[in-house]
Amino acid sequence: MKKLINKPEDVVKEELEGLALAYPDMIKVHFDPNFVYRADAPVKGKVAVISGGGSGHEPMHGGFVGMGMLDAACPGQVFTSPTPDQMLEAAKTVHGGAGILYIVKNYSGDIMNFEMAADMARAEGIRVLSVIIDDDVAVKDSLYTQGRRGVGTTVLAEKIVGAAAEKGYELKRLAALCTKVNLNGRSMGMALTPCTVPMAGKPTFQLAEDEMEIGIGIHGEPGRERMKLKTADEITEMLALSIIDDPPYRRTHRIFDEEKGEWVDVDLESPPFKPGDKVLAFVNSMGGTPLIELPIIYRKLHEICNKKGLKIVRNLIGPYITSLEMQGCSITLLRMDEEMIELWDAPVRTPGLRWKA
Amino acid sequence: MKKLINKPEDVVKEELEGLALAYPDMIKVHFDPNFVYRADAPVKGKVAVISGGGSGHEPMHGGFVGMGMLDAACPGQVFTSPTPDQMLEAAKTVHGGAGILYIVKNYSGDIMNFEMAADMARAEGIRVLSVIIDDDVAVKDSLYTQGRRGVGTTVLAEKIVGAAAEKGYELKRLAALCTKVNLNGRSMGMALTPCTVPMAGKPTFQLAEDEMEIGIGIHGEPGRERMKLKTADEITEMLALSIIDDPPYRRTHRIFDEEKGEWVDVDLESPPFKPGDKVLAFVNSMGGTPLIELPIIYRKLHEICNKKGLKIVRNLIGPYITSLEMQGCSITLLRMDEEMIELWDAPVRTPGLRWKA
Amino acid sequence: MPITVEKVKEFLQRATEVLKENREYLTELDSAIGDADHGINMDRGFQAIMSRFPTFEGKDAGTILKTAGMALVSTVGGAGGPLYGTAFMQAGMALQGKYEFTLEDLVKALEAALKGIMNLGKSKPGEKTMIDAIAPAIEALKKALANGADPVKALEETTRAAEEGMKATIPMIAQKGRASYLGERSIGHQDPGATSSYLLFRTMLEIAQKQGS
Amino acid sequence: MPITVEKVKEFLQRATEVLKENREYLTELDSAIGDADHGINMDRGFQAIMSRFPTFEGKDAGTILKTAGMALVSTVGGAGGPLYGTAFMQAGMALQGKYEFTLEDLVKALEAALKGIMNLGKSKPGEKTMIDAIAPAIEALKKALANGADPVKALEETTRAAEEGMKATIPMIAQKGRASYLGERSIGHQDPGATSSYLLFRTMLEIAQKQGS
Ligand SMILES: Nc1ncnc2c1ncn2[C@@H]1O[C@H](COP(=O)(O)OP(=O)(O)O)[C@@H](O)[C@H]1O
Ligand SMILES: Nc1ncnc2c1ncn2[C@@H]1O[C@H](COP(=O)(O)OP(=O)(O)O)[C@@H](O)[C@H]1O
Ligand SMILES: [Mg+2]
Ligand SMILES: [Mg+2]
Ligand SMILES: [Mg+2]
Ligand SMILES: [Mg+2]
Repeated sequence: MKKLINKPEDVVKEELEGLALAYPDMIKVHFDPNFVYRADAPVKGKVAVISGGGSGHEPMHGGFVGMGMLDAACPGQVFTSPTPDQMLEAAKTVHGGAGILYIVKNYSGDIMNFEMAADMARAEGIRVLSVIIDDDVAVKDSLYTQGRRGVGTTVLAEKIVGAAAEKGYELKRLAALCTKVNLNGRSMGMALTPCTVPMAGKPTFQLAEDEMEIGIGIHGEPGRERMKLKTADEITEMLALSIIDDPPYRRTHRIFDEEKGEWVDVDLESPPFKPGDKVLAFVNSMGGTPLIELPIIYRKLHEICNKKGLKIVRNLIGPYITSLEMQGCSITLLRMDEEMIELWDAPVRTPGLRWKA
Repeated sequence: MKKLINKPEDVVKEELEGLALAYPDMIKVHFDPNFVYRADAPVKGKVAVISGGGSGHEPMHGGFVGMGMLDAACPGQVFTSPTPDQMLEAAKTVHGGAGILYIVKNYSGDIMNFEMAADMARAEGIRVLSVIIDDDVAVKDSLYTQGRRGVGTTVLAEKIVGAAAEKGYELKRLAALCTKVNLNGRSMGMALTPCTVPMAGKPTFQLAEDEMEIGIGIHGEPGRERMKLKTADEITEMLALSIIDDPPYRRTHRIFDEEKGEWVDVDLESPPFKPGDKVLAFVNSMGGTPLIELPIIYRKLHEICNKKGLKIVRNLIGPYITSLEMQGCSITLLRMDEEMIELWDAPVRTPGLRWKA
Repeated sequence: MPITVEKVKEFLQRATEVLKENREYLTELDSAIGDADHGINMDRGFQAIMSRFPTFEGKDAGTILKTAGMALVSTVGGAGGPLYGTAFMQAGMALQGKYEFTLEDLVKALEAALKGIMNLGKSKPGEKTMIDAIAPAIEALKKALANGADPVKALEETTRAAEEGMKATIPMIAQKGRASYLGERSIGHQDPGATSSYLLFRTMLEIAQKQGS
Repeated sequence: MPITVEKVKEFLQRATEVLKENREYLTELDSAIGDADHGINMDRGFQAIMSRFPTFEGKDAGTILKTAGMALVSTVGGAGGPLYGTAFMQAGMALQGKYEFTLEDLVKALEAALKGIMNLGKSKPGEKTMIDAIAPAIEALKKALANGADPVKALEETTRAAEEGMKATIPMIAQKGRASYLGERSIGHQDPGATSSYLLFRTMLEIAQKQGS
């Protein structure tokens, strides 16, 4: 294992220390429990948006804390969901009186820990809603699995919802917006190489020199299918068509019903893409892919979207939701409406995403 | 070789096609000869800033074209200097009537090709000055080598000089500013892994599982010294101290004397860092390093600068001048004065660097 | 002979050792069908329990187990953290106030733990999870007690059932947790959570055997 | 017997083949002490010369070599592009207007080429570059002609000197180009540029030998 680290067990702590030193004008860091939060928190009267998840996906989520995006991010150990006390303390720290929205990626660990945290926060009198992101079309059915994983759409949701919170959306409207983003986003990823969790010391899977994994998540876990290496154009086509031709996707989410005061199951459906749709196209590096390769992917994606009648109205290209040093990429398409476009364009100032501010 | 590419010989062309499709509001791309240029070029009355070099260092340089930074960038093949006709055509395209500044990294190939291009542009009646960036302290003497390579300071020079051009600096003042940036910047890099030029198909060097290369450039070439792997703190210390304790560095640059109408040799000296200096600290990923590792480096760098009496007033952390998928990092320290700080903070809007716009 | 609070503490100490010894093994299992952290997570969690040890002084078994559960919840993360955390907290609730308890009490505590896991994880036997080791182990314990087996004998059967349950996860298709994303490719691999559960039962037996001797 | 413009074209064609054959070899040499592109660069450059071939029809040797040099400058890049490009352009200038020329003219053309390289590269013999193959080759050619050697014999000695010069780069410390950054570590490796220069001289000989037969 070759890494620019000191002791494997100190990676997350030292990363957070570095973040705090580097961006004091944007963020602060709390240790034990660990969370990153806006330097100007709490912002009075604004809903606070909090996300979190395992570390190793930088810049997500800690790099997305700041004006126009997250109020706080709770990093777990590498690829391990954070614990409820992190989310609880973060909520207490950034709560500006207008409630908290948790944005949760659909992994059993994240779901359970965030649910516990939400219950604990509510017990302390803080209004909390959570929205689950589950956009990974590599997971086909929701009946015999945990359902689809939360991947690329998470980044886009954090930007759009963060902008809306900044604009003054109240909690329920914000949760509805976040759900809309989730239902309209779809992603799929692939890997050319595995990655190594510092504490584990060796790669989570092995790939031969002529093999790749299709349908990977973001935790260095193996994908759905292993196949012979293909060209960038073929890979882009596989990912893009899996996304564009994905049928309506139904699943049940457990959400908190504030009227009833309890968790209830709701059925949700993601409508498929159709010609005429406006989309945001997000080409993401898994972390170790040379940046010269991303425009090559984008070029083909653009051609495919054109052919399928999808109009790319915005894009994002770069390493934003990564798996350590994994080589590979993921594609996310998010159907956009005017509200989402306007929120996407709004100023943002975080260590990992910044414009107009 | 595992890459997200189609044919190795098409990598640069397809990357440029993708860039053009992705950022039509910022840049345009010209093919045969290849160059990336500002969508709103030529900007009347503004000095046009042009850089260029081999590809494989993305986002540099093509990703730094846009408002507040470069007017054009000329990408060569991967790790191969561009040809004079690229720089000449780029100059003719973006020339706004106030002359051209070429920012050239100190590699024999880049120097020769840019010199030829400058002569050709002058022959066509365009005023051209060039400034050479040579900031790599891994190269000790300038007497028995090509002198120091141009590395991290290039990115900072392009930002600062780009902002000054935007503000209306005239050509000579701009060249003087660029020289000031170069004389006050120092860098050093290291690699944990090599990288593979697509056309070559195999890594340029081999490293054992417990080895690293110190003092590498950015072209996948071996470094000055191979040694046993060390911790992030030890590596940071080695790089930072090589930079901070570097003695005055003298060398001769060939620059164009407009009065005499010919190339003349000038002696230049970089003053060493001293306690009380304000610096910009730039922690750069060589491309394949997980982003979680960069703040770990920054954390130690911050501590060392403190100890040495250097005050970090600005920073830049991320993959900005890369060597394909190489794992490793480089550190650049740039002594800042008020003029440079103000120019650094000025709005910039390019695919690879963006704020306040 | 009742189970004393001292045995509970001994169990937690020994389990910490056992999980440390099996850290690489569990992580290896998790790397085949998960994200290569289960051993690291469990080790971190039990280290945290050990750091709370001074506060156990004079406390009842229920309080100790609840504290242990809270330590797991707040240090493990992932799926394992809330699940094992809830399990220990629920077991603690069932043994609230007790400084000594019987094997029948243990059954109640284990049943509460299992129910906690199933509620939180929305899971049931047959989905290739820790439940596949825990559920049959509880059944075996109940059966042994009904048949009048002595404590060590009963825990031997419990452990054997946990082991069989753990091995039975090998041919299963995972339907919960990360492994479920692998679909058919999860077949042929033993579930890491079922394995750590088996190790905990084996440790229980080990403590009982010492007591016996 | 004079050298005709047809022989110049034959030389360029054959050199293109030779460089293609040695593409991996030159790149390999460049990967040891440079950036692993010299073979790729030279191949790309000579392919570009070939694509200009139709325009050579009816042109004199000087024009052809200048066109070849410009093709190299505008397609090779790196250090090799401007250096070889300038060399061919300077040689072309020396042979301006000639459809036939003597070995004495060739010496003048090669001297002009070498001077062009040294001016642009600010380099001299002994710095582990292409100059270390070219300079001794020219010396050998002059000496052979002074001694009255026949053309093939003279070019044999030229090629031998180029080869020796190329090999002599092995123990040198590089002082120009990328290899110079390696310092002492550049010792023991043959310079790629000196190698491509040797290959060009060898090709010249090959053409002369064909002519002789
Ligand atoms: N919904 C669930 N119900 C019961 N057990 C589960 C569930 N999800 C995961 N598990 C168990 O958790 C184990 C994985 O734990 P761990 O590796 O610590 O968490 P993570 O999967 O978040 O990395 C699995 O092997 C499985 O036994
Ligand atoms: N200043 C120089 N003068 C003469 N020859 C040089 C000089 N710099 C480099 N060379 C030659 O160029 C060769 C490298 O060419 P090439 O690999 O095409 O360019 P680059 O080094 O830019 O990748 C070296 O092997 C050396 O022979
Ligand atoms: Mg995990
Ligand atoms: Mg090169
Ligand atoms: Mg796991
Ligand atoms: Mg080279």
